[in-house]
Amino acid sequence: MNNKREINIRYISRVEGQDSVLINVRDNTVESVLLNIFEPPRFFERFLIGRRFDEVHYVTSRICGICPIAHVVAALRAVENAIGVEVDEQTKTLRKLLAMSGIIQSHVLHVFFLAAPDYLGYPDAIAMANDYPEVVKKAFKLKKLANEISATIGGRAVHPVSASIGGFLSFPTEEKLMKLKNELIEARKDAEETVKLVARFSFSELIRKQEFVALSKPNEYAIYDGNLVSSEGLKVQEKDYRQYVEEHYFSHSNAKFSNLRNRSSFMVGPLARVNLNYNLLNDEAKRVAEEAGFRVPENNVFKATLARTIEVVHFIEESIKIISEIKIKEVKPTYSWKPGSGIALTEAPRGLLYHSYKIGKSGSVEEADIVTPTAHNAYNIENDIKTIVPKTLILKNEGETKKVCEMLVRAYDPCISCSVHFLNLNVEKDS
Amino acid sequence: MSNAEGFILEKESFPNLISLLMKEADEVYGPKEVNAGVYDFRKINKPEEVRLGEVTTVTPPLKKVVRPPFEVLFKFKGEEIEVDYDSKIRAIVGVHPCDVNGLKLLDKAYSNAGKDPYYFSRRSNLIIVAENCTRADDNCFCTSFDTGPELREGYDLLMTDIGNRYLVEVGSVNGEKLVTKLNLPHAKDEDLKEKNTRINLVKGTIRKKLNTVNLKRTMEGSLYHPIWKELGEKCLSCGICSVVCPTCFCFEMDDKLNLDQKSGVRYRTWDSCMFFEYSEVALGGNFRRARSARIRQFINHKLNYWVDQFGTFGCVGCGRCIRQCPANIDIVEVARRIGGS
Amino acid sequence: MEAIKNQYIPKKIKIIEVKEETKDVKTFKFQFLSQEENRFNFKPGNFNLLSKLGAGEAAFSLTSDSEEGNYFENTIRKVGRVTSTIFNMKVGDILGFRGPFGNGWPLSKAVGMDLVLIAGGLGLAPLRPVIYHISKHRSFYGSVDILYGARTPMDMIYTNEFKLWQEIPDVKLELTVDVVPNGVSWKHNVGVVTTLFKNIRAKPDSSVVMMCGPEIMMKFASELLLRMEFPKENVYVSLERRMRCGVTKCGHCQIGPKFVCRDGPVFSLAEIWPLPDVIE
Amino acid sequence: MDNKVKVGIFKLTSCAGCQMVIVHLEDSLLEINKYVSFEYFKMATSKNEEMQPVDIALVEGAVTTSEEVEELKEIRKNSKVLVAIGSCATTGGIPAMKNDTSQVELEKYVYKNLIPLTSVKAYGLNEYVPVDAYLYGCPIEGDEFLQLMANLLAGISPRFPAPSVCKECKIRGNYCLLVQGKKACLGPITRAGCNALCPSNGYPCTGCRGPSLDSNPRSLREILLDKGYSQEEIKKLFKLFNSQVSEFVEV
Ligand SMILES: Cc1cc2nc3c(=O)[nH]c(=O)nc-3n(C[C@H](O)[C@H](O)[C@H](O)COP(=O)(O)OP(=O)(O)OC[C@H]3O[C@@H](n4cnc5c(N)ncnc54)[C@H](O)[C@@H]3O)c2cc1C
Ligand code: SF4
Ligand code: SF4
Ligand code: SF4
Repeated sequence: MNNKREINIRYISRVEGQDSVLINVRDNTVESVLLNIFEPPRFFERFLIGRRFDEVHYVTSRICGICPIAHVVAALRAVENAIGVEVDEQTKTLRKLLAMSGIIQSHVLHVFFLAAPDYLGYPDAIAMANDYPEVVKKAFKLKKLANEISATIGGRAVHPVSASIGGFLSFPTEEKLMKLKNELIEARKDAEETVKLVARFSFSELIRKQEFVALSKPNEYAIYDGNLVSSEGLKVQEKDYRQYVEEHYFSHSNAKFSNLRNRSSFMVGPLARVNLNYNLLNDEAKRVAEEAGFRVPENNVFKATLARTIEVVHFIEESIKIISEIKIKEVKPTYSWKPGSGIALTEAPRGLLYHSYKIGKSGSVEEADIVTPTAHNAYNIENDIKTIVPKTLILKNEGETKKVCEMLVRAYDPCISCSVHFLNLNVEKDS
Repeated sequence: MSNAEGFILEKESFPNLISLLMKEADEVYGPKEVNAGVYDFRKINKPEEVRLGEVTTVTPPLKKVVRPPFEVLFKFKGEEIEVDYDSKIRAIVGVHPCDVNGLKLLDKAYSNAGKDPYYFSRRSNLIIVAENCTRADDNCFCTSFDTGPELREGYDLLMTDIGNRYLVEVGSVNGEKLVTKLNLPHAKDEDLKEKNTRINLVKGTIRKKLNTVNLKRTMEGSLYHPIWKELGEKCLSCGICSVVCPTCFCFEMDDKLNLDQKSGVRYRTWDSCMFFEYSEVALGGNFRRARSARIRQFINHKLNYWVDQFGTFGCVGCGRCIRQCPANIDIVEVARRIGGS
Repeated sequence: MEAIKNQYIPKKIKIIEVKEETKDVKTFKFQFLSQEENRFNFKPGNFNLLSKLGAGEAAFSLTSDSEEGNYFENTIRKVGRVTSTIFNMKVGDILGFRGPFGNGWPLSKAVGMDLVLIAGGLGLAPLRPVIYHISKHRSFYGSVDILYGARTPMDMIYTNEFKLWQEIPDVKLELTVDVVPNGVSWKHNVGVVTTLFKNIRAKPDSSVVMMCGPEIMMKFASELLLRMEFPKENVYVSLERRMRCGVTKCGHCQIGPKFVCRDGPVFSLAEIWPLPDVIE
Repeated sequence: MDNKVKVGIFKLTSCAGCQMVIVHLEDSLLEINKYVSFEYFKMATSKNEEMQPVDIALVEGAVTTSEEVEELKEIRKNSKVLVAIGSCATTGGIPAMKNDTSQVELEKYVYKNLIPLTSVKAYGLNEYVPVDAYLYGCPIEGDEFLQLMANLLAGISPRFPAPSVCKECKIRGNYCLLVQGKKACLGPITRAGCNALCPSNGYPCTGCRGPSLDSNPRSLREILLDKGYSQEEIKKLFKLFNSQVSEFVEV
């Protein structure tokens, strides 16, 4: 027999190494969990150095083809903060609409392509299509709509181009927006049904005392900007981020791990957002949440998937609102700039995203620092695994342990490309 | 057919003309402002969108409508072929004289050795409402080929801006019908005079001149002129010049296959002698491998070979290739240098 | 719209025979699906376009006997997309046909004159109908010299017909190759095709030369022929250019003011020499 | 089921954007699935445990580590047709930007404490294995992907002509960013196929599809110098996606 591992194409995600989880077990207790997770900015921070400030968003988009919009928006805001450019309300609104479409798209993909096959027992959504054609069709339709919004506002769904420093370089036509609005209205029902479908999944349970972190604003469900708040009462202004969030490195991983200063790991992402900003969800989202039996604070990590579906309902409703109200003025960005440093925090589909730049006198980047949602979550995932492995070990079944761990990691959706079968679980039993 | 007498359309009534055309035709095209100060022909949805009186647009409108950049020749399914001719009626408003003359040249190219059925099914359903130029820019040189700023034929209606009104001249039965439907009053002698004054005024502003006397002979003798090497170094091979030229007619043909692997389309798309692949043959051979050979072909085709092929120069002096060339290559300047004057 | 003949629509043909010539050259015999079209005639030197719907279309010389009404042949070298696709097809498969196109060789002008046929590699394909024609109308022409060169003996096409050709009265076939690989026996000349020119029997002032092959070969051969005092007007070459439409619209095949698909592919040197653009 | 063509989609160092373009082909995915079985497709399926031979391997990403070199060779060995998809796989793309900086310096900047990495210079696939076909762009075009699949399934070699981006830009009737806007647009020297997406949205072409055939970067550099761009800025622009492309780098 072939040794499976030898011919396995190890899944190399956006890290120059291998993703794996190494768990050392001695006498049925977990000694250590080493999560070797990817490092999102493949030296991006270095090769941004020397590039002009108006290229930064275009380049950082390429950090992630799954949530490029989040990187574009964060980079634009951080650079604008650095060079002292203020954008108008229309730009902010369009960027929010763009960001929402990115989140909807990513959530739908997660729910239908990862979670649903998992919970319904299929290798993938395409295989699932044979038995659940309607579900898959609905998913495709929602995702396509989200992509169309991204492409209409941003010029392209993957790696958008028209959002720029100071504003937008091109604008959607009224016709196109109306068409999207109608499709969004039609999509309401599908989104609501998605919540119901997911609410019926039999979620595993992992309840562990942990700190949720998300952006927050007084009058809106924050994704574009805001203060950093946590379930443990943290309240931090954007510019003070680095004073509160630290990064550390483990020798077993190429990734950076984040923790709150003097505290432990924390969780970002849809579950954190819904938990912290529940009151700011629109009525439709609240209603479906209630109907699905979702109560805040929801501490079961696995329910992040349900939180995603609630957000989809929320953002569809918000998008309809924006499109109904907006009257687009085609103004091309004009601005003057000065050197300086700036930071931006935004909510990517998977949670808090941090970009920070220093722009020099010639207009080129002198320093760059990026922390992705997955980097924010990595340490917390490790801590979660530490908690859940002893419970599942009772099952005395390595396969089962592995599966639960994978589903746990997928609940974080560290990045869709990496979250399917990226676990090479090594249980080293020392007897 | 042409009628010397004219009609008057008040500027404020211009939208009526567009509305009428929208009724008469399936599609109406006209110049729109696509960017501050930049005009291009687009489909018109509302009369107000049309912007007359501006200088030449980015792309040649008639070529684009009659020979679309991407055109399906036929669909196939297995071995069966299905042809669909586009016979929509299209009205196109505000076309400049050089472009109408460009279309006349395209007509020649597409009736060479048999008429092209796709081209002529669109062509014969075209309503052309042209506009005489009352403005020109530094790169217009239509006077050199007598293709502007005043149009003499090839239109259904011809408008000239004479102040707060347009002088409308009729060039075809279709045009006459339009004028009747709009119930336009006849023009007076002074309106016609005003037109001539204005056109002469524009003529005076066109300073770019290509000397066409002996031009073909000069070009024939230029094949080994050092200028081509120099241009080959400057030219980007981007092909902008030929895309924006109203008379460039070359195309590439290929198939697009559907996922079922049986059905698909055969299409044609604009091509250009400026592109390397255009002149590639089997096993990597290429008969215009050097950029210098390609730009020599482009310019000689316009100013030399066209005369043999179709009895007239292949240029109408619209100046687009000059305006749009990122490398500042100027066909007039090239001809001037070759002619040694 | 008045009915305009649509010259872009291929007619259906089917493969009735496939013959392997060399490693990458095959000769395909075709018949039209619709019987009445099988009466079709062409002139030696004409070419046609073959379509495989989905893969595209390409130009090929008609290589069979032009007076044979029941079938026609193309000899195809596998070089790219269309040709590789056709290469994999077999008897019974359907293709699309457009043509015949082009002017053809000046056979009527050559009546009463000596003939020199010069071919390099696949360039023999468009000359094969000329040889068929000569064999049927032998008395019309004087002496016939056929000079054929290829890279190696294995690259020669129509080899099993050579004997028949040599049996035609007063036809001389001279062969040459650039290289003879080890282990291959070769009784004929070695060297480029111009090394055979000393054997030409035809008198320059009363003969017609018909030549097809790689352009670079034709360039050297033409220069030599002109030096041997063959008049420009009587030296004919068949040129290959990229071709899309076949009906003078797509522009690809232009050489100066000439369209190869209509004014060619056969040109006298007087018309086009020196070529403004040579295939390199 | 079994006469379906086996396809694997593999990922080396990349952002997964090209795979996302495939995932986003909602309208066609189910149809593709009629003819194809995806044996490897990390983004979409979890049935890929070990390397089985496939008919078509689509490989995204640049080769940036010695492990990836081995992996790529393994993929090549196990596939009949190997297609490079996206800038990273065709030319090294964005990941190859790192090649200009020494490895140690890169690592120092991003990882404050050095850990052992097996990172090598980043290249496109054809640096290490023969590649049968290419899909260009960052990201690839969905339509070209469908054309590629249809052709490969039919056993026809795919053809993607390479005129300049300007051809498509002009067809769309855009005003030229380079001529009128004085912006550094790489359209004139970049391979078409994107329908001039960036310039049509007001953003200058960055050359993500690699050079058009016989492009003339040298002349474009002169033009840009003339418009006031510095040699350094031009170098950076040319190198954004094409730091391993000799046509661009020589300039
Ligand atoms: C008048 C004429 C007669 C010909 N006679 C024969 C013949 O008898 N036998 C034969 O095998 N070949 C002949 N050819 C050449 C043949 O047309 C090309 O080899 C063929 O078109 C290549 O097509 P492809 O799709 O297989 O190659 P492609 O996949 O297109 O690529 C191969 C190369 O050929 C170039 N090419 C593409 N189309 C053409 C074209 N139409 N003409 C020339 N080059 C092209 C491509 O740019 C590329 O460089 C003839 C060509 C002409 C113009
Ligand atoms: S537009 Fe200018 S640079 Fe471009 S191909 Fe034409 S002549 Fe050359
Ligand atoms: S060659 Fe240039 S000036 Fe002449 S018609 Fe064409 S684009 Fe206009
Ligand atoms: S904007 Fe760029 S792609 Fe478009 S024509 Fe100008 S240089 Fe070419």
